Amino acid sequence: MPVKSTGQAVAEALALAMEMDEDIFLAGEGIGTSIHVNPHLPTFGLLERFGPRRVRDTPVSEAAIVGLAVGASCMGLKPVVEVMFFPFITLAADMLVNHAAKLRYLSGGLSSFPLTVRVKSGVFSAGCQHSHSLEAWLAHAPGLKIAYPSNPADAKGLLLSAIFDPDPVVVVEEMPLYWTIHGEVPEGDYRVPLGQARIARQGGDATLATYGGAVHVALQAAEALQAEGISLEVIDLRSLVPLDTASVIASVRKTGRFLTLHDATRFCGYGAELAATVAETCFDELKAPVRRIAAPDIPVPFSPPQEAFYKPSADQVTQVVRGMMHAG
Amino acid sequence: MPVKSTGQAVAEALALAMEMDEDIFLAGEGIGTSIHVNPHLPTFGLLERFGPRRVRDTPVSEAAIVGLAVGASCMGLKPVVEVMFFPFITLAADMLVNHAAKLRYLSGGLSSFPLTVRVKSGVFSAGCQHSHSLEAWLAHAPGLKIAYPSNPADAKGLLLSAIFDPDPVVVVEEMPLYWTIHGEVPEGDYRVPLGQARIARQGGDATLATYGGAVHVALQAAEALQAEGISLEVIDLRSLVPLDTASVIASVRKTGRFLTLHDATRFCGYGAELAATVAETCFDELKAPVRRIAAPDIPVPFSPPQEAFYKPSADQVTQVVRGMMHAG
Amino acid sequence: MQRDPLDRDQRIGLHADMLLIRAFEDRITQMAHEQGRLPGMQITCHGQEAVAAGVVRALTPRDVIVTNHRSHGHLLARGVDPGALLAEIMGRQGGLNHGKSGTLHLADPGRNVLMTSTVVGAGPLLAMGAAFAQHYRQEQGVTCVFFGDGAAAEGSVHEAMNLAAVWKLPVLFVCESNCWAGAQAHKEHCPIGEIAARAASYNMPGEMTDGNDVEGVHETARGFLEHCRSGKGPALMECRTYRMHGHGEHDQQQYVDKDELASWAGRDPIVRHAEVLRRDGLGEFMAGMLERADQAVDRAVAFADASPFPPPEEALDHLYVNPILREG
Amino acid sequence: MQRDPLDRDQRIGLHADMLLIRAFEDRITQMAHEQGRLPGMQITCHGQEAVAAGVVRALTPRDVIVTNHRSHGHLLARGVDPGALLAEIMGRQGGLNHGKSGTLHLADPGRNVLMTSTVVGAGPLLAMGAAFAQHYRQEQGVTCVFFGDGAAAEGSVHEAMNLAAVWKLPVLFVCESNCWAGAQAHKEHCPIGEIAARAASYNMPGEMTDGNDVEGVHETARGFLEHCRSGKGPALMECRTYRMHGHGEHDQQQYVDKDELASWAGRDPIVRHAEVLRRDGLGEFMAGMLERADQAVDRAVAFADASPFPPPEEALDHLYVNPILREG
Ligand SMILES: Cc1ncc(C[n+]2csc(CCOP(=O)(O)OP(=O)(O)O)c2C)c(N)n1
Ligand SMILES: Cc1ncc(C[n+]2csc(CCOP(=O)(O)OP(=O)(O)O)c2C)c(N)n1
Ligand SMILES: [Mg+2]
Ligand SMILES: [Mg+2]
Repeated sequence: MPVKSTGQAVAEALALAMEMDEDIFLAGEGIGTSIHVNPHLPTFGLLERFGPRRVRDTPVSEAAIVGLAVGASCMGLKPVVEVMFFPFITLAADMLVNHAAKLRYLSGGLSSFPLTVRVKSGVFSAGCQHSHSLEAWLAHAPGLKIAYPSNPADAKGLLLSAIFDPDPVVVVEEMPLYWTIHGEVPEGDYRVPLGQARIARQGGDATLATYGGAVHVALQAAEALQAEGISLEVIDLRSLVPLDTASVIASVRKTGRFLTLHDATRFCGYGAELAATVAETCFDELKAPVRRIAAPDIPVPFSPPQEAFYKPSADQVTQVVRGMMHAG
Repeated sequence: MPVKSTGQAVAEALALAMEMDEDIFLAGEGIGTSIHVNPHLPTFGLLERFGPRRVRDTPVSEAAIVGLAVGASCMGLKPVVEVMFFPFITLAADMLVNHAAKLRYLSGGLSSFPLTVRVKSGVFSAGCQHSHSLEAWLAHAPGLKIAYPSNPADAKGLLLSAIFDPDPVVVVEEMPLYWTIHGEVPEGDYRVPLGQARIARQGGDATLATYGGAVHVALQAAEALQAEGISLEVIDLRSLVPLDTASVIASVRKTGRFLTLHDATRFCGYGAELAATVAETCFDELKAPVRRIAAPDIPVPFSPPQEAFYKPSADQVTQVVRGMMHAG
Repeated sequence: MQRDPLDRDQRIGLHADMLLIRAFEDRITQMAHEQGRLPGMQITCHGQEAVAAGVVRALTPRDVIVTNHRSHGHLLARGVDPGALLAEIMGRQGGLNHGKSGTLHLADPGRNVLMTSTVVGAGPLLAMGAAFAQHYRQEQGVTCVFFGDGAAAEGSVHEAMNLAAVWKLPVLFVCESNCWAGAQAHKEHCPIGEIAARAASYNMPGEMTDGNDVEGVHETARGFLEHCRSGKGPALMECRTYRMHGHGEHDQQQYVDKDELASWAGRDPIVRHAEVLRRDGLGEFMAGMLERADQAVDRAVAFADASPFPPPEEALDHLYVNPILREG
Repeated sequence: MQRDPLDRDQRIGLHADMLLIRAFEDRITQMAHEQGRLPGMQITCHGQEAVAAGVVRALTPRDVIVTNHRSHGHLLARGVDPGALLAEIMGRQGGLNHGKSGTLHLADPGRNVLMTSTVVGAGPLLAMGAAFAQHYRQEQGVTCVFFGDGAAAEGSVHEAMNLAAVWKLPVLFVCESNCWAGAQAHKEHCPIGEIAARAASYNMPGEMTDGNDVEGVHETARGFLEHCRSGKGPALMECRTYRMHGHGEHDQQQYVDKDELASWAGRDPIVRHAEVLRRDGLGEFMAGMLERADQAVDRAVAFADASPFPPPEEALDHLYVNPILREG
């Protein structure tokens, strides 16, 4: 299989989908003509290839971008729109949560909204108005599905599933992964079903559930722990809604310990849902309390050492896991 | 102490605050001249009393309403603005989350934003674009504080604390409580500090943490359980951010059982944070798994029997608690 | 533009539509005062029937309608079954949307009343998206969106008009300028006194018309629809009319000037049109029309009354095309 | 309006401001190409200096500025210390905002550069709120907000203009119309070719001016500020100019027509103004000005370089005035 960057894998999925289905178009800010010339960007080259009818640069109007997707999908198109950065999702929150997610329900099942929203997340020296991981918000909005890939193959496979899913799906793409994470990418119409987690590393002593770039931090921690004789199982959730609860629970039943990791802030973060679910379900199997590792409850600071402080590290993970091993 | 409705208690707090401090003004849709003539509504009579300079009806522009509060508070005023219904918070989400909550941090502590946003929640036969409890969103946005009163005295006391708090506070007012819940209200400048839960009912067998109208459902369940010899402690959180973790934990240490209850949907709801916190902290004391009672993960349906199905009931609570008693 | 004059059948048809709308809503008004008969609030377009009839009759079947909270007229003029409409308003199984929507989000996608949102100002964004699909597929359809004068204050309406204009999408923006937004008078939310004036800044045609003159509305709509259909982009039509029953049936209208109300009552669109028809010698064709409208409404009431409530647990249906299975 | 002509000191001052801005940003450009020297991206107003100098010099100290991502010019013209500015851009402890903001949200509330948002389109809402406070307190201040032509597509800008106009708030909306929004040309996001045309639909004065003519900008700003100060409400001033360095220093501008760029280079505001001053016999007053600007920038670099990074754990500071204590 060819090795690609995560950004290239996204671009490949978008191109393939557009080739397969004339009902698919892309829209967003700077997705066609961009201020960046970077072949690892996910819409690189698509305007040249598919033309301005199908690759549409929009004005700076996030509500309109998602509104466009809602309206067009109700007419049977399969829009794939981009909201540039996660904090700007707030500007489209009404369209996403009160419209994309609810209009089918309100119609009594008469309409459907096969739209995909891609949004870039991650921490990249731009401060808190560009970086703010709000996946827990989306996961708390019934009617949406949420994918959050950690590597090129999943980025392609989840995006293709999202695009052809008949329901609204938000795909969160962690921007730094576009160029930092490379990997083998299956060719052709490769799909990763929504709702199936992946065991990123097998282990027997504790289960860590995570997603996106944090998967790599977890794997690094697992490697370090291995040297100490602690074996950490790392689950890459891949899809946050639907959540593959069964895989998480099966793993915890095996290891007896559970922790979560994400770059989003802790309080009411997605980790709370995971921890609560495991605590409810695996009471008898747990040898130690569930633990959550997350960013502190602050906005993303700009200053580089503070930004590093914000982002959970492999060291934090090893420390917490060590503590759990002593606990029981 | 005089007995008042919850709506009257809110109105009293608003009037008192405005009398105490000329820097306080109110703004929102229909808060001055209203289509409703109902003395239990929280801004009833305030336009007549304070005049149009201080009680300002706004156009239908939620982003502008919260933007007004952000800008005016940065200049030292203490705005108290209303977003009519919870789902419309999405339209002001950028102003709330990227501005009210972050601008002080971004300024390096040079600015502050002593604003209050009142928002109406609850389920009231209007369907899912008027009813959608999003308190978990707000709680996941560092920089905000969140109060959620269940009764007239707290509605007054929390609102006064919010108004005079130097940070942005969102007060969630469950609309049906305005006229259905009456109670004694301390006179004068009565404040309930943010971050202090209230034991709404003492009990020894299990701890239920909840807030808003669900407190009354919990109390009803506790009454029913009492007849069966089960004693349920009900904690009315009153403030969701800051959360009075200490009171919750102390109660769980006493009872050994913990459950949460809210009208918001379950997945990634506020109950997940509570359950996770207790599971992390009270591992050795828990005699049964933590449990969450919440609305199913659907929008609020309109049809009356379906709306009733949506809203967690006292019966559900008693059933779950009974199950927990058998579990351990 | 030179258009064929209205023929007799068209003129009579316009009148019949208005009569049916009035008859239907008069029954709603009556039922709204029968305690417990209708869940939630009731919002009628009493006094605005000429806009609904005049515009909707100018549409072709493939044209799409997007509407809002004040939708009865649009639906009935489009030929939606009054029984299914009333059953939905009553939250019944036989309702247009199986009781999921209720009175506020009534939609009939089968008749191209494609989407209905009660989030004020959302409709124009949804319509822009639907029109994009028409444009993308090079269909001849136009999307017609009804929104209030108050809605025009929302940012979403600006974004929709701007994008529709930049991309030359076939949207007919119809502003039902009924002098009120809730309890707020037009001049309190609109600094220039009309919405149509904005059209120029989007480089699209716009016009203020007499919304109580059904034939005039119809003519204007036909002209603008031709414009939209010919690939020249959107148009904005503002219909000056009056909301005779207040915001909803619960609105006592204390804040409304009695003389103003009386003066608009004197311009009732149905009475006016009846006079015009009689003047033009068409009086005989109106014979029996009122009775037929009433009978249609009688049948609707019978149908709706006979329709059961949907089973509570069917509240779980219709959210996703591919449902998510969740434990808990 | 009849205003005193600009005196010599004012004209020289305008020039000095532009030179300082240019010198500061030229250094930023240089440093941006030294790997690792400046964290994050760098956005300059190279070519737009006349807008910053011309408008800001027209303000009184009590007037308030709200700015955006392209803020260096506004800050420097306001007299903000270049050292603290650069230190902030570098994420240092001695920065304006202690490294919390970084390059994108630079604010100096002490000099009434009150708020800075990099959420495109947010500034006008914040400004409307600040102006409300000035109006409420019957101060003589005006709030001046700088925003881009691209920003004008956001709904927030509409809401801000509409509310400011309805309430006659003293806001000067300054649109820096620099022909681009990211990689999108003006005509791709603005159907009528100018933003100023919208003023009419809000019933406020508006004008397109030559943004590369510093004295013209200054005169126009003075006129509009008088309007705002006299209680007549907001005004909209659009300055046609050009973004010479692309969106940011990382932008290679492949999408920009080279001739267009060259033609605007020929209209450089500093060169033009120098010619005007020389023509008017004021050449001698420019002697040493460039050197002084460079020296100020040298001092700024020395200060910023000497300033340490803030301690990582101080990332936790500055969020709340009354901090929230959290375990975990
Ligand atoms: C975003 C949003 N804000 C507020 C409301 C509450 N609301 C419902 S109708 C209405 C007034 C709308 O006025 P207008 O647009 O003129 O329509 P009309 O009711 O006059 O037909 C308001 C404020 C809402 N439904 N949605
Ligand atoms: C809400 C939002 N959407 C998108 C962006 C990304 N972005 C930053 S600057 C910019 C272009 C803004 O253009 P304009 O308003 O004309 O300002 P200019 O950069 O030309 O000064 C965009 C799209 C953003 N910061 N905020
Ligand atoms: Mg209206
Ligand atoms: Mg620009």
